This record gives sequence, structure tokens and C-alpha cells, in this order.
Amino acid sequence: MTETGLPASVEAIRRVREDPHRLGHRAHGPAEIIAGAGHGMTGPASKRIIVGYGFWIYLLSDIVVFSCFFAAFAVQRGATAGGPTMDQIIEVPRVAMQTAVLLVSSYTCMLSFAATNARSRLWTQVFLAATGILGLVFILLELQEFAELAARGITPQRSGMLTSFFGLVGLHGLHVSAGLLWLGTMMAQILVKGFRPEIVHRLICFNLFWHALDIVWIGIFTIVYLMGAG
Amino acid sequence: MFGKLDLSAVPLSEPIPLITSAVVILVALGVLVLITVRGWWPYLWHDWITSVDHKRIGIMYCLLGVLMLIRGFADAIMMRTQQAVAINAEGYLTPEHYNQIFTAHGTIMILFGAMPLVLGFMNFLVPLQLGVRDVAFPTFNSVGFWLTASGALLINISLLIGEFARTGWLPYPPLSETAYSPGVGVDYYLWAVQISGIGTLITGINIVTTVLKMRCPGMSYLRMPVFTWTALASCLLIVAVFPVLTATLAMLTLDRYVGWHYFTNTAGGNPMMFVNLIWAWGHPEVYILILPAFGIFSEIFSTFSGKPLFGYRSMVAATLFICVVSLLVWLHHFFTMGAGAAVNTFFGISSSIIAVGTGVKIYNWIFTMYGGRVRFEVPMLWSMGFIFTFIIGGLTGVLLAIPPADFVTHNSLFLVAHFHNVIIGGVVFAIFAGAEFWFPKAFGFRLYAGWGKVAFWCAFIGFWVTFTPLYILGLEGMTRRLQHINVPEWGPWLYVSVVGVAILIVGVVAQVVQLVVSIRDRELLRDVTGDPWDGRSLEWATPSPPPFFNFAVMPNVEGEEAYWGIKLRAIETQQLAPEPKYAPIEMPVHSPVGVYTAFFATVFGFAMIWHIWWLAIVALVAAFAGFVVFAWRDVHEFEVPAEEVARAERARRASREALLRKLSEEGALP
Amino acid sequence: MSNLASDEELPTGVLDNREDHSPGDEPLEDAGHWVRHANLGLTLSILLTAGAFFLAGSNIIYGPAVPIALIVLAIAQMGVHLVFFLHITTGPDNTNNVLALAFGILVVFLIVIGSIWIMDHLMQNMMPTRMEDMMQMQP
Amino acid sequence: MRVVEVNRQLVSKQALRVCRCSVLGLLSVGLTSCSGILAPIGPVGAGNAEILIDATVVMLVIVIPTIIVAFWVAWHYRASNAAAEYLPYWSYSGRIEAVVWSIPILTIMFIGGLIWIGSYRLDPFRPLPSRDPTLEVEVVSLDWKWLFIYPEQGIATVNQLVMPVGTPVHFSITSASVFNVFFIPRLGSMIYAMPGMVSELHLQADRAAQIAGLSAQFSGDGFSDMDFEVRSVPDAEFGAWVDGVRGTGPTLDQAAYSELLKQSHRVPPSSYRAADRGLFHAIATQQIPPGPGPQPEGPGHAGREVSTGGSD
Ligand code: HEO
Ligand code: HEM
Ligand SMILES: [Cu+2]
Repeated sequence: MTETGLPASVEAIRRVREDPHRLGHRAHGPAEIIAGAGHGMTGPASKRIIVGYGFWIYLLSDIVVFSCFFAAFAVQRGATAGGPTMDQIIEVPRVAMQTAVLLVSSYTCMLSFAATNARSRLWTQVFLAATGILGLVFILLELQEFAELAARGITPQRSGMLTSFFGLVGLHGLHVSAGLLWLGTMMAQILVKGFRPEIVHRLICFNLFWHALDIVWIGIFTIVYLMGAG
Repeated sequence: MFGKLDLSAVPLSEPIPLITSAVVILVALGVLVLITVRGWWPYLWHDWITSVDHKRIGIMYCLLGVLMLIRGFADAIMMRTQQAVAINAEGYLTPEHYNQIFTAHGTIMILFGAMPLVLGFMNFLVPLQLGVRDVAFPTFNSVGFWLTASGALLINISLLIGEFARTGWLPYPPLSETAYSPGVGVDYYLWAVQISGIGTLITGINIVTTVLKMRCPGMSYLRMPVFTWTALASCLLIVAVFPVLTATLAMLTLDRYVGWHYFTNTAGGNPMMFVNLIWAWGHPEVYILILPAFGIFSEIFSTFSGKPLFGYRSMVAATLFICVVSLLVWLHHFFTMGAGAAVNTFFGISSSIIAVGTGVKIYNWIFTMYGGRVRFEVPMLWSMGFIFTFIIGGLTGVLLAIPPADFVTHNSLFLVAHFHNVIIGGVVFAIFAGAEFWFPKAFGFRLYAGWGKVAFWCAFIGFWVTFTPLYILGLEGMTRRLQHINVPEWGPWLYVSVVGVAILIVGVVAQVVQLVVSIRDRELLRDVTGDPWDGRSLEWATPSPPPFFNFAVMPNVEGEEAYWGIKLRAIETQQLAPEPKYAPIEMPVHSPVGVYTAFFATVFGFAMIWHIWWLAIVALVAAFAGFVVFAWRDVHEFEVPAEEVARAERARRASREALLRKLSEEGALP
Repeated sequence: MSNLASDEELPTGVLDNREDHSPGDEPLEDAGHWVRHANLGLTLSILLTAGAFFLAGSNIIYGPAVPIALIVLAIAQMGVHLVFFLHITTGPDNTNNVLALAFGILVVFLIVIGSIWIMDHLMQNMMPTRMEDMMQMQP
Repeated sequence: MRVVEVNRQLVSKQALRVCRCSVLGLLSVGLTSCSGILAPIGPVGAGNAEILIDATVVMLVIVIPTIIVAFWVAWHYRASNAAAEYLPYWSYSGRIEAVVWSIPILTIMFIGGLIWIGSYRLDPFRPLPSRDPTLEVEVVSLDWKWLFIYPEQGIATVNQLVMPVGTPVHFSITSASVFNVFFIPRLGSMIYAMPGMVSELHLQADRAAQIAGLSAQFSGDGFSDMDFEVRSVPDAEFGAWVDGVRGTGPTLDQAAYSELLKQSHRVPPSSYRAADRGLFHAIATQQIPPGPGPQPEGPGHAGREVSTGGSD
């Protein structure tokens, strides 16, 4: 033992010749320091990529939340407790409408980001506004649906099936509403601050969020509405 | 105006919670007064509360965890003594009170004790081990921590105002539905756990992104220290299953608040679905705790054996194996619910397969010591205690994973003994081992080893004396969560268990004494080199404590065990690497958004618990406003001038050079 | 370079300077490219959605197989969204994104399928209506 | 389980008990009474216990050497032992890795087989083989007591279960409030009692005994006293007991049942002369709504539940 508190290193260095290969400690050739993409050799990724990736991970976890509500719906589909059944509460035309609206909004959202990349504030705002309006229409349609159901006495309190139906669809609606709030905030930020890096990063995230909601909606209209109606 | 809240919410007739809260409040007030008198507020505010430095946040996480462990331990003492005196008698705790205690104990220990500690270690270590300056999202990191603190605060408020849940740490419906639990206890549980769960999710996302996207140059995946690997695996599990917790609690909340029927026992609700979903989170949750613990032990075994970890790749493979397989075993917590033989077989086998991954780790640790120079410093003692304790706990886990055996041990004290065996022997021992190990890194001086050894032996012996009787009682057919006992024959074992708790108390005291003594003698125990244990990974390349920017220049990693390589080269050539060119560093500015959000989260939770709707809305709006203000700020980063970087780095180099000189003076070198 | 000048300059290293890429971000191309991309995505989505709604309302294929067809169409459409709107590709710059996605899909799959499987068995074994049937069978 | 096997188990019971006691002794490092789940008095419990012990022994065979080796290695390679070689670079060996993976895999392969076979053999839903006709018992868990209905005998009991020796008993189990677990440790397997569900369990007592049953799932404030007495009695005595019950006590009609539904602690064993035949079915299908839970709290306990009435 030495006084220096490095017993192992000192001993190891003495015997370095015992292991000329330095098994497990071979250097992979001298690499110059490069900042870059975080793939191991190059150091941390740029902020833009970190932000996008972090948000991607968040989205995956959000999808897991949805998957629980999907599972609950699958399990409680038949639990009508003597109340209305799925095919009695579904109106396919409205859902078709909602789907169309949301799909187009995804498209405009993507155009808005193309505009951002082309550094056009005007078109970014225009397409964001279009996205927002379409999202709003979607929400209004959903509210209309819920209101009509409620008027017929069909509420989540009625049965397990309705609970899981309203829960799943409502959760998506809640996400869209939150997205609208976010979108409004972003538009204000662009207006005031222009395209700073952090604002562009947030726009990337918003883009991701909006498309992910569309993906969830595909699941909902297929499993809840189309398959429920049949 | 105040919803369900009025003065009668305070349990004036129950002395225990009343006195406890009075003491806690007095102590807290005392601390606040002290801070004010000493004028420490600015320091606290700028350097801790609003800090976004991952090391500070890590330390605060650990502090929170330790406080909550103590609270949970107090609950444990009450439970053990109650059961010892309540044999054919009522004991000193009524059912209402006792049932709150075990619920609070389980919830607090797992979600507010062990979790913050584990997250704290990850926060503190991952960027250091990766050779970078911070986590991916420093400000969100602060939000995550403070949300967890907010949940912990809510739980502790329930001690004085209202009550806590009386359902067990996983509130199975229908018992937890409004019909059977009309009080606010379950609501406290729901909001506290929900809020802190979101905080945990944020931290999980943060660390996954950090590990995947922010490694220093040359730090390829297979060069990452094993602790970082386990942190990654653990955080992947967080990202995968905490949303399940969020969803499940949200469903129960909807049942309770607006009369929906996810889990009610009427109108098509399905309580079994809750059990299913909560364990889909609950099981991976325990692996979220144990994986980083494995990481801690890996670092310790290799450092104190003076050898690289044996079978590094196997270790990484086993970690990822456990991570994935742990996602498909959750049914083993309800084998006895009646899903039938096919389902039980599948989940039984997949559960026991986890033992393969764990076994590989155990053997790799043993072979790490093989051919080593094993130094029995305190962290190493904990690690040896862990090997023994955890293997036994794992064995009983595998027993429980055999459905026909679980049919007679489910919910028995055998189960209680199993999970304390793996949690205390695994997670808690790891935390103490890791605390001894990295304390000098965090604070600049070592902990006094003598008291550390006392603490270890008390914990180790105390653990076995406390929990061996529970194994036996479980085999005798004693079930868990009993407020009093109707079988006098069980008495002797319960007394033995109390003796064990007494030994544990001595251990806790020893730990406190160790801290006090070490702080007193900190100059003697000072770690001047930054590498007190002859370490191997990059955190030991920094001074103790590290500067807030961690590394003056990002290390350029050229092999496994990055720091070990650097160190050996320095010793071999008897000089440090040539001095780099110093450049200014951009660091994130501190931000109050974390505490701010958490404050309103607490208010929101409290308002929801007591049905004070207006206040809940106010809190939500305020939180959103806070975020907008935060999003509007212009300055995100500040620049550390090159001179400051150079100054810090030169001091570090000087201490390392002194060390090299000393080595050659001693003639230790070949 | 269509990305913003205000964003930090991406360094050139041993690998392609854009060797990494985050989901939702648009890799280096001109704006026209992305608009064409979006148009294609939109067209495909419309076709798939219309197909789903059409199938659900018709009896053009074997009735019991309709749900299967719907699910296949949904998966296809999710794929279209991922590729055309989120720019998830199989390129090396996307490895991490795809891995994360795969992990997410695995988790979703395990939770949904696992829950349905478990709950199905529980209900099969223990729904009291099953007893009702048995009681009726008794003489 | 084939009849032969049951017999074999009966014969080897004595040997088994010795084995059990020694394992238990090993665990407790001291004296202990042989009771509880390692002293079963029926075939199901015997199966459970045998599997538990077998698995323990098999794993101990791996685990004990592992622990010994761990401590030996740590001790031998202690820093102060100059005699031990130091291999500062040795960190990989393909052969050792192979062994390291195979030991647990092989063990788990055995355990896996045990799980597979055991899960099917001891599935609670699976009837026990026997020449005797099976006795039907319907079990309802209430807040906080157990109701046993003997549909064939037309009687019912609370907190006491009497069953004939050597006769398989088929329990149909439901709950009229929250979850509970029906468990008689010395007879073996437990199973959940859940509202709106009927779980099934087959148990058998091989000798006359007076043992205890309990709830193994926390169900609220009265949970600690949710134990019930179980008596396994010879056939003749069982008949006599049934006759005795038929001759006394009240009948279990709607009114009596709604009294039971209310929460109450520490309910002494009692019996009903007659029980409604369709009662269990009505409870299980929730035609009779489940128990109401705690009654509205008195004033002055905002948000806090206080002791919820009932006899104590
Ligand atoms: C950190 C926490 C932790 C850890 C690591 C584990 C590890 C394991 N657990 Fe445990 N558990 C934990 C925490 C809990 N468990 C519980 C409950 C529980 C139950 C449910 C019982 C019931 O409710 O009836 C089962 C079946 C298991 C199984 C297992 C298995 C198979 C492992 C395995 O991972 C162990 C693997 C390790 C081994 C096996 C030792 C080393 C291996 C060697 C040396 C190789 C050779 C050995 C063999 C091949 C056997 N656990 C509960 C109860 C919750 C509640 O109900 O409130 C908790 C909290
Ligand atoms: C320090 C010593 C500890 C002691 C003496 C102790 C004691 C106990 C006791 C007596 C119970 C109740 C058992 C019963 O139901 O009859 C219990 C339950 C529990 N403990 Fe501990 N405990 C300790 C530490 C821990 C730690 C560190 C954790 C987790 C990190 C933990 C997690 C739990 C959990 C989850 C439960 C179940 C609660 C429930 O039933 O809902 N315990 N403990
Ligand atoms: Cu588990």
C-alpha cells in the first residue's frame, strides 16, 4: 500500500508488461475531438437534435398512456351494464369528418414547418393558423358528439363501456386542446421573437406532437368507431 | 369556499400524528429561522433551489430520499412494535391509524425514499461518467426534482390535515373507490403519486436522452461505465411504465371524482383491470430501483478489487435482458386471482428467467474479485453484505414465482420478507455503499470509516434479525397488513423482529454519527486529488467536488474505463497530458421555474384533494402562465470565461501533479 | 441549406455532417422537396382512410375479416405518417429514433396484448354468467 | 392428480414431514412448531408444500456454493494477502462466461418445468380426483366476515366452515364488497374473492382437525379479524352437524342478508337453518347490490373516515 491512495494503479502499472494487449483497454486509435452528433465518436449532439430526440421519447411515453386507455376500452367493450351498446352511439359520418379535418391539419402542420425551414414567417404563421383552425373544428365536432350523447342520457357514468369510450376519446380530445393552447403560444412567440433557434426547436416538437396525435386518432377511429360500428 | 376542508380535518383526538407533525413543523420552523438569521437565503436560492446543475439536483434528490427513508423507518418502527404488543389485544394503534401507516410506509419508502435516491445517483453520476457538462434538459431536470418533492410534501401534509389512504401501497379498488374509502386518504395518495410520477417521468426522459445523445467524444456505447448502462436501462423502464402509472391513477381519479366506472364493482367497472395495470407498472418499478443498484455495485466491485469489471459485455447484456424481460412478468403478483394455468405458467416462467440475468451479474462480480486486490473499505462491506442478502432474497423471489408455491405464500409475511430482503439487501445497501463511495466526490471529503463499519454491521445483522422471523411467520400462515394478531403462537417471532428493529435503529444512529463526525473532521478527511479510491471512470477525473462545468475540456475517450486509461498513461509517462487550450464554456442559467411549477402543483393537488375547485383552476392557470414566462425568456445560457476555466483546471492539474511527484518520491514506480 | 442560419452550425466530422437526425425535423433538402413529400403522404393517407371507411360500411369482403382489414389499413396509415410526416427512415442517421420507436411499440404491444390476454382468461374463468349456463344445463 | 399419486403422497407423508421440519428448522435456525403451510393436512397443501420445498432445495444447491465461493474469493484476494496472485488486467474468459450463463439457465429450466407442471396440476379450478362425491360450498366474503352457503344441504354459516374428511370440497367464491382472498393455510391454495366474479377452488382435508382460515387480501378496517374456524370432521359427524344446524337458528333470507351486508367487526361464528338457493347466484351476478361500505360519517371529521360503526 502506498500513501497516495492509488494502490491498484501503481501495482497495475508495474505489471503492465504482463498484459501487453491490455485486454479490454485497447485504444481505438487516436481520435481527434469533434463536436457532433452524439454517436459515440463525435461528442454530444447539437441542441436541435437533443431537443427533438427528447421530445420523441416523451411522445413514446405518451403513446403508452394511450395504450392503457386502449386496453381498458378493449376490456370493457362488452361491459354495457344494460345500457347502450357501441353501435348505438356511433355516428360514422361525423367521424369521417373529424378524420378528414385532422388529417388535413397534419398536412398543414407539416407545410408550416417547411415554411419555417425556408425562413418564411408569413407562411409559417398562415399554415400554423390553418392547423389551429382545423384542430378547433375537430374539437368542436367532438364536443358536439359528446353533447348529443349526453342529451340522450349517454354519459360515462352510465356503464363501464361508456366510461372507457369517453375516457379514450376524451383523452385524445384533451391532447388536441392542449396542442391548440401550445400552438397559440408558439404563434405569439414567432410573432414577437422570430425564428430563434429555441423557437425552431419548439416548432419541431410541436410538429411531432401534432402528427403523433393524428397517429393516435388513426387507432381510435379504427378500433373504436369503425370496428365498434360493425 | 374551502371545499371539504374545515378545522375538523386536523385529528385533534389522535396524539401520535399531532405530536409528530408538531415536532416536524417546529423543526422546519427552526431551520427556516436559522437560515434567515444566518442570511443563507440568497445562497440557498441561487445555488440550490433554482439550480439546474445536475450535481446539485442529484444531491437534493438524495437529501429528499434520505428524509423520506427516515419517515418511512419511523412508520416501520411503529408497525413492528404495534404487532408485537397487539397479540390478542388491540395494541396502541387503531385500525384506522395502523392501516394508514403501512400504506404510507410502502408508498413513501418506494416512491419517495428509494426512487429519489436512485434518481439522485443517476443525476449526479451520469453526466460525470459520460464526460459531459450537464444532462440534456437541465431546467426540466429541476422541474422533475421539484415535482417529486411536491408529491412528498403532499403525503406529509396528510399527516396533519385529513388522513392518508388505508388501502395498501397499491390501492386496489373497489376498496379504494369512493364507496369504500369516502375520506380524502386515497385522494392524497392519488395526487401525491401522480405529481411525483410525472416528475420521475421527466427525469427518465432526461437521462435517456443524455445517455443516447450526449456522450463525450469517443465514449461509444461499449465504453460507458456499467452504472451508466444501468441508469439507461432503468430510465428506459421509467419511460415505458411510468405512463402506465399515470394512466391507471388517472382512471381511478376519474372514478372517484366524477363517478366513472373503470374499476368500480358496479355498472360494468372492472377492478381486476386496475390490478393488472398497476402491476404492469409496479413490477418494472422494482427493477427501476434495483438496476442502478446493480450499477453501483459493479463500480464498487471493480474499483475495490483493482480490476476491470469481469465480463463487461455480459454485464451489459444481462442489464438489457433484465430490462426487457421485466416488462413481461407482472402477473406474478396476482397468480392467485384466477387467470388459470396457461397464463400462470407463462408469467411464472418469464419471472424466473430474470434470475438468469441476475445470476450472471452475481457471478461476474465474484470473478471481478477473483485475482484482485480486494480492499475492504466500507463500500465493499456493503457490497459483500449485498451479495449474501440479495441471493437469499432472490431465491425466495423465485419461489414466489412458482405459481403453486405462491398459492400458499401470496400476501403472506413470507412475501413481505422477500421484498424487504431484495429491497433492503439490494437497493438500500447499494445506496449506503454508493453514498460512502461518492460522498467525497460530491462534498470533497471522505466519510469516517469507523462509524461506517458500525452502521454496516448493525444494518446487516439488524436486517436478518428483523426479517428472518417474517419468513418463518409467513410459512406459519401469517398474512400481511394485520393490525392485531389472533394467534398467540406467533408472538415470539414478532418479539425477535422488534429486537432486529432495535439493532437497525442503532445502525441508523451510527450513520448519523458518522456524518456528524465526518463533517467535524472534514479537514482530516479531505480528498485533495479527486480520486480517493483509485477509481476507474471519468467522475474521478474531476476535482472533488467538481466545478459546476464538470470538465474544463471534454475528455477524449480512447478505451474502456476512460479515467483508468488516462491515469495509467500519466503514471507511466510520469506526466499529465499536455495542457489543452481553454475555451469559454456555455452553461445553462439557473431558473426558478422548477420550484415555481412544483409550488403550484402542490397547491393544485391540495385543492383537488379537498375539492376546492376555484383554487385548483387558479393553480393551473398560474402554472401555465409560469411556463409561458419561462418560454419567453431571452437568456438561456451564460458564458464561463476561459480564464475561469483555466484557473479551475490548473488547480486540478496541480493536485494531480503533486500526486505524481509523491508517487515517484515514494519510489512506488517501476 | 434550408435550415435556419440562426441554428448553430453543424460541424463536419468523420461522418456525414448530418449523420444524426431527430424525428420530425426535416433533413437537409430544399423546401420544395418537403412539400412534395407532404403531398405524397397526404395522398396516401387519404386513400388509406377512405379505404377504411369504405370497407367498414360495405360488405365487399368476407364480414368477419373486416376488422382485420381495418387494422391492417390502420397500421399502413400509421406507417405513412411516420415516414412522410415524421421522417422516420431506415437510414443510419435514424438508428436511434427507430430503436426508440421499436422499444415503444414493444411496450405498447406487451401492455395491450398482455392485458387483453390476462383479462380474457380472468373473465372466462370467473364471470358468473358462466355459472348461469351451467345451472341451466343441470337437470 | 391421479389417485395413485394421492396415495403415494399419503404414504410418504411421514417422510415428507421430517423433510419439511428440517428445512423449516434450517430456515429458523431453532425450534419451531410444525404448523402452517409446511404442515398441510390435505392433498392440495401437500402438493404446494412439496413444490416449495423441492424448489428451495434445488436452488440451495446452487446458491449455497455460490455464497461460499463469493466469500472465499473475497477473503482470499484481500489486499493484505500477499500470497494471492494479482491479475490487474484479467477481465474476460469465454469459458467462464459460458459456465456463468449456463448454471442459472439450467436451474431455471428445471424450475420452469416445475412451474409448468405444477401450475396445471394444482390449478385451483381443477377438480380433485376422488371416488366420493364432491361437496359444494359457496363462499361470500363480506365486510368483515365470511358467509358459507351449503347449497346441497340448504344451510349457511358465518365465519365457520365444517367439511367432511376425505371428501373433496368445491368452493365457489365471490365477494359482496371489496376484494378478499380465501385461504386456509393448512389445506393449501388460496384464491381471490371478487365482486361480480366467481372464483373456484378445490380443497380436501385428509384428517380431522380444527384449523383456521383467513382472508389474505387486505379489505379494510376489520380485516385483522376476518379469520374463520375450519373443522374437518368424519362423515358421520358432518351429517350430524348439518342436522344440528338445520334445527336451529334463523333463516338466511333477504332481510338477514342485508343485515350481513353492513360492515361489522369480529363477528362470532353462527349459522342459518335455511338459506335461499339462489342467493349466491344473486350475489355473484350483483342482482343484490354489493355492500354499502362505511355509513355516512358523523359531523366533524372532514375528509377523515372514523371507525365505521358495526359491533366491535
Ligand atoms: C428491488 C426490488 C425487488 C427485486 C429485485 C425483486 C426480485 C424478484 N422478485 Fe420480487 N423483487 C423486488 C420487489 C418486490 N417483489 C415483490 C413480490 C414478488 C412476487 C409476488 C409474490 C406475491 O405477491 O405473491 C414474486 C413472484 C416476486 C418474484 C421475484 C423474482 C423472481 C425476482 C428476481 O429478480 C430475483 C433474481 C435473483 C436471484 C435468483 C438471486 C441471484 C441468482 C443466482 C445466484 C443465480 C442462481 C440462482 C438461481 C438460478 C435460482 N416478487 C414485491 C411485493 C409487492 C407487494 O405485493 O406489495 C416487491 C416490492
Ligand atoms: C428499515 C427497515 C424496514 C422495516 C423494519 C420495515 C417494516 C415493514 C413492515 C412491518 C411492513 C408491514 C408488513 C405487513 O404488512 O404486515 C412493511 C411493509 C412494506 N415495506 Fe417495509 N420496512 C422497512 C424498510 C422498507 C424499505 C426500505 C422499503 C422500500 C424501499 C419498504 C417497502 C415496504 C413496502 C412496499 C411495504 C408494503 C406496504 C403495504 O402493505 O402496502 N420497507 N415494512
Ligand atoms: Cu414483481
